[in-house]
Amino acid sequence: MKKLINDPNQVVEDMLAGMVAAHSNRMKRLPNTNVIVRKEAPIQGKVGLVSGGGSGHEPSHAGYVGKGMLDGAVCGEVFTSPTPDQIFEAIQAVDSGNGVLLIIKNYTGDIMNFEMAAEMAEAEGINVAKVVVNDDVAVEDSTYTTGRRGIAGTVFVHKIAGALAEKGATLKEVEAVAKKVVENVRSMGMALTPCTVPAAGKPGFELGENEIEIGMGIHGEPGIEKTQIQPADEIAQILLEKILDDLKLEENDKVAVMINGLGATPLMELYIMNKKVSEVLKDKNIYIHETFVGEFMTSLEMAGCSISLLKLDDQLIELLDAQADTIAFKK
Amino acid sequence: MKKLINDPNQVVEDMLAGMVAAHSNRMKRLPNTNVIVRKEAPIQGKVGLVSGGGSGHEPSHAGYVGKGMLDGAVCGEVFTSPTPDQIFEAIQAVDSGNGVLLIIKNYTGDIMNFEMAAEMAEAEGINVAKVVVNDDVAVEDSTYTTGRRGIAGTVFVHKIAGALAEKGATLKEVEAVAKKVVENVRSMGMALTPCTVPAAGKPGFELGENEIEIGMGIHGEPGIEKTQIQPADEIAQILLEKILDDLKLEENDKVAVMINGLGATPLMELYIMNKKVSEVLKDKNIYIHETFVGEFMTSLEMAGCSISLLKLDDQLIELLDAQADTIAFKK
Amino acid sequence: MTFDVEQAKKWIITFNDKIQENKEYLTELDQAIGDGDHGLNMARGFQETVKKITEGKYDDLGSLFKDVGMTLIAKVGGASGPLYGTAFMKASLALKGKKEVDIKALVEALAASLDGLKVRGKAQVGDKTMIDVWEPVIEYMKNRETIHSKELTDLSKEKMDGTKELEAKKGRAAYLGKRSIGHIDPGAASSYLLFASLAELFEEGEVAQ
Amino acid sequence: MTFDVEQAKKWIITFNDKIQENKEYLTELDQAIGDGDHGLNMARGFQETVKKITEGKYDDLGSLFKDVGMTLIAKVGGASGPLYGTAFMKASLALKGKKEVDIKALVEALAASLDGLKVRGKAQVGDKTMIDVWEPVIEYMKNRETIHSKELTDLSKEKMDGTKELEAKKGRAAYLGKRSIGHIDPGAASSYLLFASLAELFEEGEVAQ
Ligand SMILES: Nc1ncnc2c1ncn2[C@@H]1O[C@H](COP(=O)(O)OP(=O)(O)O)[C@@H](O)[C@H]1O
Ligand SMILES: Nc1ncnc2c1ncn2[C@@H]1O[C@H](COP(=O)(O)OP(=O)(O)O)[C@@H](O)[C@H]1O
Ligand SMILES: [Mg+2]
Ligand SMILES: [Mg+2]
Ligand SMILES: [Mg+2]
Ligand SMILES: [Mg+2]
Repeated sequence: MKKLINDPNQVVEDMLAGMVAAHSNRMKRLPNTNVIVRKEAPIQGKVGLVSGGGSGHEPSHAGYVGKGMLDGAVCGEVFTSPTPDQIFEAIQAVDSGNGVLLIIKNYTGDIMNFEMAAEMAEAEGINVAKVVVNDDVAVEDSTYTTGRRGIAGTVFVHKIAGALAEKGATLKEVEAVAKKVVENVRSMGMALTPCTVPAAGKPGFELGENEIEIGMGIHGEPGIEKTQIQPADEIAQILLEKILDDLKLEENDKVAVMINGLGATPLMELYIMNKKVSEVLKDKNIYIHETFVGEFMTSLEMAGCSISLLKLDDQLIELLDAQADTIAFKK
Repeated sequence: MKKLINDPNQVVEDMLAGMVAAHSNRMKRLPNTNVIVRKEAPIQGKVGLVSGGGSGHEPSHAGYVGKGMLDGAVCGEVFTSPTPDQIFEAIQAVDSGNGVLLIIKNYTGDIMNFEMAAEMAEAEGINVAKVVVNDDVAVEDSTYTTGRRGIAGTVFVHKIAGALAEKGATLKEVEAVAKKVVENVRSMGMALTPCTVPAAGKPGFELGENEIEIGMGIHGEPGIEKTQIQPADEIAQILLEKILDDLKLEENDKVAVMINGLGATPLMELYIMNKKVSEVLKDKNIYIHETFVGEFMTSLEMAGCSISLLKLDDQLIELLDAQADTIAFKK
Repeated sequence: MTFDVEQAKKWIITFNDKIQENKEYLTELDQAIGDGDHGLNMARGFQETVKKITEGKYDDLGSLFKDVGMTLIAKVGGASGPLYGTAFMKASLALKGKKEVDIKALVEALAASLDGLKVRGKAQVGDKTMIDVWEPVIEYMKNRETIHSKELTDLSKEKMDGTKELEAKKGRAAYLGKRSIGHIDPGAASSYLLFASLAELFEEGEVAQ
Repeated sequence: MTFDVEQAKKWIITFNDKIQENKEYLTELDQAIGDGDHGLNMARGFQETVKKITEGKYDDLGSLFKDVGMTLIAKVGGASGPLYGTAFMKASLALKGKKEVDIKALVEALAASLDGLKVRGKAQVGDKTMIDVWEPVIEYMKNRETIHSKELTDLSKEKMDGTKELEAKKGRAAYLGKRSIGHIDPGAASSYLLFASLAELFEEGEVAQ
């Protein structure tokens, strides 16, 4: 394991210190926590938005703290959901009396920890709503199991719910639009290489010289199948087909596209993926309102990518286009 | 070699197609070239800025095409300077009669190709000025040799010269401020892993299990020395010391800091590097005006980073803070 | 035999020793069907817990287990943090104010833990989680006149091994569907260590209820 | 012997064959002290060049070499594109309008190429570049009454090998300083192939000026 770190058990601590040092004009860290909030939090008259999860997905989520997106991000250990007390601190710090929306990715740990935090906040009289993002179509959606994972599509929830909150909407309204995004966003990823959790010291899984994993999770959770490496065009088509099957788009529908790098994938390769994605959508007469290409939800130094499609209506378009001023997402 | 590509010889072509598909609202590709220019180019009354170089450094340089930065970017083959005819096309496309500044990184190939293009442009009566960026302190500066390489500091030249051009300054003025940036910016990088040029099919160099290369170039050119992996704090210190030795900062000087990922380095690790960088500068009473952390000038999927410091005066601060609206850099 | 604060501490300390020893093993189990942090999570959480309880002075089992539960909730994260945390919080409620209890009361407290686990995680026996160890083990302890140390260990181990054949329905392994079959569930493995540590307390081999 | 359009084409075609054969070797040389693209650059450029000139009809050497130079300039990039491109452009000027020339005139044209190279790249003998092959080879050809095919090949090879001991002062290898010593310069290696291809034209073994 070769990494630019000091101590495998201090990576989150050191990262947060470096992040706050870099962006102290925008964000602050709550003392003795791994919670990042907007510098001017809590913002009067505004619903607070809190997201979070394990670290190792940077810029998710602290990179989206700022005007028009999140008010707070709770950073767990690497790939490990943050604990309820930390989430509770974030909720308290961003609540201005208008309530707080928790944006949770659908993992057992995240759900349980955020739920416990919500119970703590409610006990303190803070109004809390929750939205669970489950955009990963690689996983069967079933009420008998955990259901789908939340992956890169989460960033669209931050963006759109954040934009509505910034306009002064109520918690109910912000929650409703967040749920609308969840209903309309689908993603799927694939990996070329594994990644190594610093404290574990070795890769989370193995892939052969010419092997890739289709449907990979963002923590190295196995996907649908291992296959031989294929041309980018074919990989794009596999991911896109699964997404389109599920999202049921029709001609003239409008979408936003996100081509997300998992950490070690050159931007060059993401653009090569987008070539095919844009061609397929054009062929189907689906109108691309905007395409986002870059690293939005990573898995440490995993090589690979995910594709997300968000089906848009007029409200979502307006909110997607609205101003945002965060480290990792500016409009 | 496992990459998200179709054909190793088509990567630049496919990338540009995917890029233009993603960002057609901002940029266009000149027909039958690998030149990207602002959608509304040429911009009347404005000096044009053209940069370029080999591909594989994305988002450099096409990612900086847009308001407040570049007017055009010329994309060569992977790690290979673009050819004069392509550069000439870019110059012609962005010149509105106010002349064009070429921002060149100091590599023999780049210099020769840009010079030949400048000769072609001058023969057509276009006013051309050139600035050569040579910020890499890993390389001895000597008049007998090629001199220093141009690396991530180049992005500051785009930003600041671009801001002045946007204000309507003359070619002479834009050239002068670009040269001022070059005089005041220093960088140095290091690599944890090599990268593979797609058409070459194998890594450009080798590093042992625990080996790193200090002073690495952005095309895999060897650096100063190979050493064993060290804690991030020590690596940060090694790079910073070389930069500070050369830049000769004094107490109360103001700087901008860039912590640049080479492609496969998680943002987490870049922030860990910044922790030490910010501490060292604070200790020396050097004032950090702004810190940029992310991927600005990459080397395909190389793991590693570079640090750049730009010494600022009031003019540079004003221009660094000015509005910029490009894919990869927004202010 | 009775169960007092000292024995409770010894249980947690023994469990922590086993967790630290098996940190890599648990992480490997989790790498196969999860995200590879279960060993790290448990090791971090119980290290802190042992630090906390060896520093603290406790007059009753309830306050000891409360510190265990709170430390786990605050230090572990992931799925196992709220689960183990909830388990000890529930036991703490059941043992509030108790300096020492007989085994029957301890088993009742652990039954409350199991209920808490099931409410928190919504998993049932057969879902390939730690519940597949907890539920049969609590059943065994409830229904026996005497608890054999070896029987307790063997049963937990057997139930842990039994998760191998199951298809995961809850937790991160559920994303694998059928591909989760053939691997032991990491949380079941740590739960086996928990009950094996308890069994070690029952040195004499048999414990009358 | 005279040098005409057909022979010039043959020279370029032979050179291209050698480049394609040695593409990996040249790239490896460049990986050691450069950026690992010299073989790719040359192979791409000369492939295009051969395509261009086999399709084209040429009445004179000047227009043939002009197409060679222009194609290289437009298709290679990097350092080698402008350099080889300039070399052929300069030769093209010297041979403008000439259907065929004697070897003396060819050598004069190549001397003009060398001058062009030196102006473009500002390198001298000893800087560990292609100049270390070009300059002594042109010198040799200029001063001989007859050119031995084998002598020409051997000399270019010797000069190429000689770059191994040098410390690079120009081009990308210069960044390595002393660490460039011990490696053959890739541009010197491709230049050796260029002159070895020329030598093959001089089949009879000796060519009178
Ligand atoms: N819903 C649930 N109910 C009971 N146990 C669960 C549930 N979800 C997960 N687990 C247990 O938690 C273990 C995983 O814990 P851990 O790896 O620490 O957390 P995470 O899955 O968040 O990384 C699983 O092996 C399983 O035994
Ligand atoms: N200034 C120069 N003068 C003459 N030859 C040079 C000069 N700089 C580089 N070269 C030659 O070019 C070769 C490298 O070409 P190539 O790898 O294609 O370009 P790049 O260095 O841009 O990647 C070197 O091996 C050297 O022989
Ligand atoms: Mg986890
Ligand atoms: Mg090159
Ligand atoms: Mg886990
Ligand atoms: Mg080269």
